Amino acid sequence: MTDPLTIAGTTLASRLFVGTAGYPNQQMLLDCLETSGTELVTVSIRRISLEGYAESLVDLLEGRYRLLPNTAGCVTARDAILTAELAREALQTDWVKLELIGDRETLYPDVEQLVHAADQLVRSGFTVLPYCNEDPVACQKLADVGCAAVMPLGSLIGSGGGIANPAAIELVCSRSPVPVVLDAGIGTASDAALAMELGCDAVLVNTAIAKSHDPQRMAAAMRAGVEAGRLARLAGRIPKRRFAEPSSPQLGLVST
Amino acid sequence: MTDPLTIAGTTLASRLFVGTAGYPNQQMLLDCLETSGTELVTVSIRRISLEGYAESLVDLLEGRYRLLPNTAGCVTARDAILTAELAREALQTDWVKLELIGDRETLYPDVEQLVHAADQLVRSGFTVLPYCNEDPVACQKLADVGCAAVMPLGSLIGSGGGIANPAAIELVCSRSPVPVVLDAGIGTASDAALAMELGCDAVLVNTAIAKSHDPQRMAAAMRAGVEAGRLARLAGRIPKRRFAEPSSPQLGLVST
Amino acid sequence: MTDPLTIAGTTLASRLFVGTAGYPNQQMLLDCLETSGTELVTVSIRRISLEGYAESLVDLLEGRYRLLPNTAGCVTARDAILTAELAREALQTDWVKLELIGDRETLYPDVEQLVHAADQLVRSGFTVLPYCNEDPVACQKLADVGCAAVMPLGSLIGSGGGIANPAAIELVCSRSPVPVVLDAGIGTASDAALAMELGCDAVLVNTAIAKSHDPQRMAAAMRAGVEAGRLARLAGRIPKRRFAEPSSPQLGLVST
Amino acid sequence: MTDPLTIAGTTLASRLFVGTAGYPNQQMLLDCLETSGTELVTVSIRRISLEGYAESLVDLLEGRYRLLPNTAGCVTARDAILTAELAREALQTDWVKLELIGDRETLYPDVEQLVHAADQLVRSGFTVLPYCNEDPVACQKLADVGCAAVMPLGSLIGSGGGIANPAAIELVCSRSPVPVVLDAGIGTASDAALAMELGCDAVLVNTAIAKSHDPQRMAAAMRAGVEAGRLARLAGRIPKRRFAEPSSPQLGLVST
Amino acid sequence: MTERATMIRLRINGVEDEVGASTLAELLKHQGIDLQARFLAVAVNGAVIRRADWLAHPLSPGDEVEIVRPLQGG
Amino acid sequence: MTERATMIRLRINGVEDEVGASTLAELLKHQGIDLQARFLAVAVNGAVIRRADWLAHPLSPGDEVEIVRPLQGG
Amino acid sequence: MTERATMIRLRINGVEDEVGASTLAELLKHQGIDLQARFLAVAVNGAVIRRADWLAHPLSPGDEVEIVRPLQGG
Amino acid sequence: MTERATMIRLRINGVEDEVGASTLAELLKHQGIDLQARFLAVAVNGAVIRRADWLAHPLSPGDEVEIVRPLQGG
Repeated sequence: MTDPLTIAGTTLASRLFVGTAGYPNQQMLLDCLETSGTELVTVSIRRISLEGYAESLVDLLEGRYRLLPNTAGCVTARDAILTAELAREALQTDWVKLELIGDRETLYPDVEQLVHAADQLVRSGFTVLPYCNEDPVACQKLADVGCAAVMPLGSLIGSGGGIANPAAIELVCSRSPVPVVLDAGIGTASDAALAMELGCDAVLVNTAIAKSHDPQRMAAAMRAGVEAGRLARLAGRIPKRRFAEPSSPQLGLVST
Repeated sequence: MTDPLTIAGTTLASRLFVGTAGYPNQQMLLDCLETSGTELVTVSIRRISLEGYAESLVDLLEGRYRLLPNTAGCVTARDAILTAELAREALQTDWVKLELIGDRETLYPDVEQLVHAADQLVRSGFTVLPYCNEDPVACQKLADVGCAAVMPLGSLIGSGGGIANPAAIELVCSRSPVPVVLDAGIGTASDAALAMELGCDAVLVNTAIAKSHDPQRMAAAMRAGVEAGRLARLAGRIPKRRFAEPSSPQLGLVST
Repeated sequence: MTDPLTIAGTTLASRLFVGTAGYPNQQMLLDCLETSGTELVTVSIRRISLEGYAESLVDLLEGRYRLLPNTAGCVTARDAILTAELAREALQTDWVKLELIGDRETLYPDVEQLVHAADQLVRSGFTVLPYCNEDPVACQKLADVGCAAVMPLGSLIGSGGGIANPAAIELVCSRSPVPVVLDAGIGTASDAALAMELGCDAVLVNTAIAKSHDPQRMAAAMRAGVEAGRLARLAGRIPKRRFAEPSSPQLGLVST
Repeated sequence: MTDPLTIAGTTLASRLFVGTAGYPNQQMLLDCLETSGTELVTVSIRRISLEGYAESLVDLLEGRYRLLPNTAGCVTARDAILTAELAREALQTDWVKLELIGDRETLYPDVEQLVHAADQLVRSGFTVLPYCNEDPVACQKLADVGCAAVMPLGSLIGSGGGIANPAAIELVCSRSPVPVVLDAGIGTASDAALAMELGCDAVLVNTAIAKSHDPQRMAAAMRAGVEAGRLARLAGRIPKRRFAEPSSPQLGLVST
Repeated sequence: MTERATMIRLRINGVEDEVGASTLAELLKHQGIDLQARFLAVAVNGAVIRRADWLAHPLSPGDEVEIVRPLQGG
Repeated sequence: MTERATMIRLRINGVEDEVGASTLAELLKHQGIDLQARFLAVAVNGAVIRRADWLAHPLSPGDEVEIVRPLQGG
Repeated sequence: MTERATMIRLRINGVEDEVGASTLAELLKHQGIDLQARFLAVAVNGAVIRRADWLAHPLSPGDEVEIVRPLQGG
Repeated sequence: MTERATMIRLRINGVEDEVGASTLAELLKHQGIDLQARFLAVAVNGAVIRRADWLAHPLSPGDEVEIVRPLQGG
């Protein structure tokens, strides 16, 4: 299939982005990434342990995947911006998944601060992909300040709740001038397929793979789910009808 | 992937069954079947036109696909049984998708008659796959009389309504002693994936492919959707939670 | 409001039927019935304890409520019919809520046997209200054999799952020649309202009231919910639209 | 029932707020308000027609209902604030339903501007009830700047789409320090009941009543629906279970 | 019961028992049931015996007797 | 068909017709059907007549004949 | 209005107009508005002018005047 | 480090410490960090100090130093 996604001039053959946290072990992570077919994986930026420096996960990922550092956990624009700048220095990438959490318990984004932080980062040369909510006005503002994509949540981070508000996601997709990446809440493959059918350009999955009973198989499931949903979107689904419509011919029945 | 489905001793590598009606043209049908990866396709049995005999669709399908004749449109056990017997003679197969319609407008099955007709056909040596509803007791009875599988509806035939009652389908799957094939109502790829995640062993799709704007691409979508859902089912999804759960590490955040 | 329901020639001012099982105590049951405004309550028929005979619940209900004995728990037509006949003798009513369970774990009805038992009971002069599923063909058959109403399940008995398949309930209601009483699964007041909006003529509630933290208040809630749904059904709801439609005038805005 | 709602020190016996736009005629509006039992009705503020001045709707409402002027249609904080100030002068009330639309087509709120405008209005002595989205962080900010309540949308204004994201509304309700009034999207009585069950303190309805086939009856339905949902919330619903739970006694069945 | 009552084996509400009762009425009294109690119903061998017939209805060895009353139900 | 063929009334695929055919094979030929054509099936009076029996199977007045083949189906 | 009223250009409810009015009260009268009418509100250049100040409030060329009242609303 | 290194109080990754380091490079070495290690990034007082400047960047008492690297993340 040749149906690449382009974000900020970069072409990605896979529309599945994968998070790297919470896998049973590092080998499983690597196997899952391989199986998923992803080309873009997220990492966090964290203070080094002062007890010493161990080999980084990134040594294993570098060169094989495009890295998308996040600002997970940041609650102020200032911390998020500094984290983004440190990420740029550490990873030599100007891409950042901008997270600005408004509430530590729900990890729901603070869209007001998000727009301001995104604005500043764009001005500083970053390619910003903000984790936001399914608010079409907020998504428009994020695009207006120059974000390369928007990443609305399906449901709360790590909840596996799927897409809680399909109508809103569809609305965001139908109006967004930049690619829409469904972030957060994907619990299983049909959620990923649905996201793509609603018009999302890509899907980011982490917990649903990492915490599955069989992560590698779930990675394969998500890969297939994203592909299924994307193909269905492109193919154009039949409308929903309230009534039945026979598929087999209605004439010529055997009748005794 | 080696995860074959066995029905009545026959092993099928693909868990997607495809109907052959309603495609824009015959070549499109053949392309869709090829793309779908299916091994089992449904046909109807109809009186020949008395004006003459044309080459049959079946000449094109034979040898490439296992054929599953249906009794679509039959409203009496007698007609359904005779249609099954004619199908056996015509196609030299004892497999039959048994349809017994209780209402011509909704094409809803008549499960009471269905159980009796299935019973008779099983006694006559047929391998019976009945189109039924998502009634766990009816499905159990169909298995009890010897059906090789049960084929509950997701929603009304041709409606594209998806899976109207996921809890009931899940219940049927959890208790059925024979394979469960989701029949009717699939509208898009995520529906197919969801069916498999709920525990269905296979999915039958016709209208959603045939009437899509791009049938061949939708065939590919359905193939991927079934695979996605099956893999997710096998992998074991994360539980749904009402609350958020951070994926990135919670310690070591940059904090100014 | 004068919008009575007529079943088998009997007029009921309240469209809420209430079950009498599982309340914290008998006084609470009586208070709940009073608050609910119901006129029809269900009872079971059970073997007397051989240790002796205590005053019956029915002594308290008699004269205040029409009693609807059920055949709950019966798994054979024979037992259900005998239970109905004993109920008629004990309560001097020919009304019966006919339950014929096909599976002890899910308490799902056995519609095949149900139709046969209903047929026999109707012939014996009973007014039969069968607990069935949301199968429009089965409901039609039950009406055809002379049932006075049909009582499809919303979801499994006692599950509080609400109306699992609204489209099917709506379909049953749109085609049923006899009143439709939503039975089983109601968990809260909005479920009852939705049932009525889908076209049900009445709702039967038991566990949702009896096991609520505050049963009497939930009885009031159910009463209001049934009334709300019935009024909304009669009023005719606005269609669902995918787009917004301003309510306030669009002209004459203050604009600086 | 004595279960009043208090907003900004004002006690309201009815938890149903009603909009005054779009009724077939003025008498119907008055009848609907009467039937609904509401105590708080919304009005817009519009430029007078320069052709002359007609008797105002408000002459009819004054003294019977508390008036809540809105800033419907405003797309800038400046216009919304001026409209609020004009409303205060015209109606001698400092209550305002603050609407700040971010998109004229969807009428979706612009929460970023909303927070700023609300902040200013609160500082100017207004009692601000902002129309917002189901974003718990935005709702918290609105409360933080001193809003007297928050009014998240159920779905798009006038769409009748009901509550598109119940989990988010429930989340907002569970965390909001001020009353939550469900605004926009209510299509029928069960929507209103559900809103209250999710924890909303009140519901605002306009189009669903005004554009119903029988507005007055729908007004009664909404009144009952709000009451039903509120009672159910207070009573405490039974949990949803995946399995059945018999209501009738399991012992002592007749068994032949 | 008088001493003349012959003991017969019955199945009463699913339980085998041997009682000295030759009619349904005698059986009910033997079970401690007030014959005037309302809302009772009785079946023997799958057929309801109306209250008016309790006195006369003879019992035979092996009879299956169901004695029921209404209880709470859903 | 020879001139000796007697005309009989049949119901063929639901339509009354009078044809000069005394066996099923003759009828099929009369309908223009290639007896070797694959995927055909025929029933007379509700019973399938296997292909091997077409030649021998006699037709009687009033027989109901179903001649079918597979078509597209869902 | 007297003949002494000078004509000034205003923007009234978004529409440019030239009127002979030197105070807000004069403008309102000129527009045919009853100054005692309830539920009216007026702003000039974005600031609400309270009813008590209508008589005294002078108008200047280019003033933007908003005259509003409540209407049906949701 | 030579014995001449003066001890200064810094806040390193949120923790107050007193170290004998006058440049960022010295501090990193003191923390046991390989200056060639890839994927490291450092900020002082909220401003990222590029790797090329670590050697020259002087530390002052009270400086807030952040030393980070990429980890797993979602």
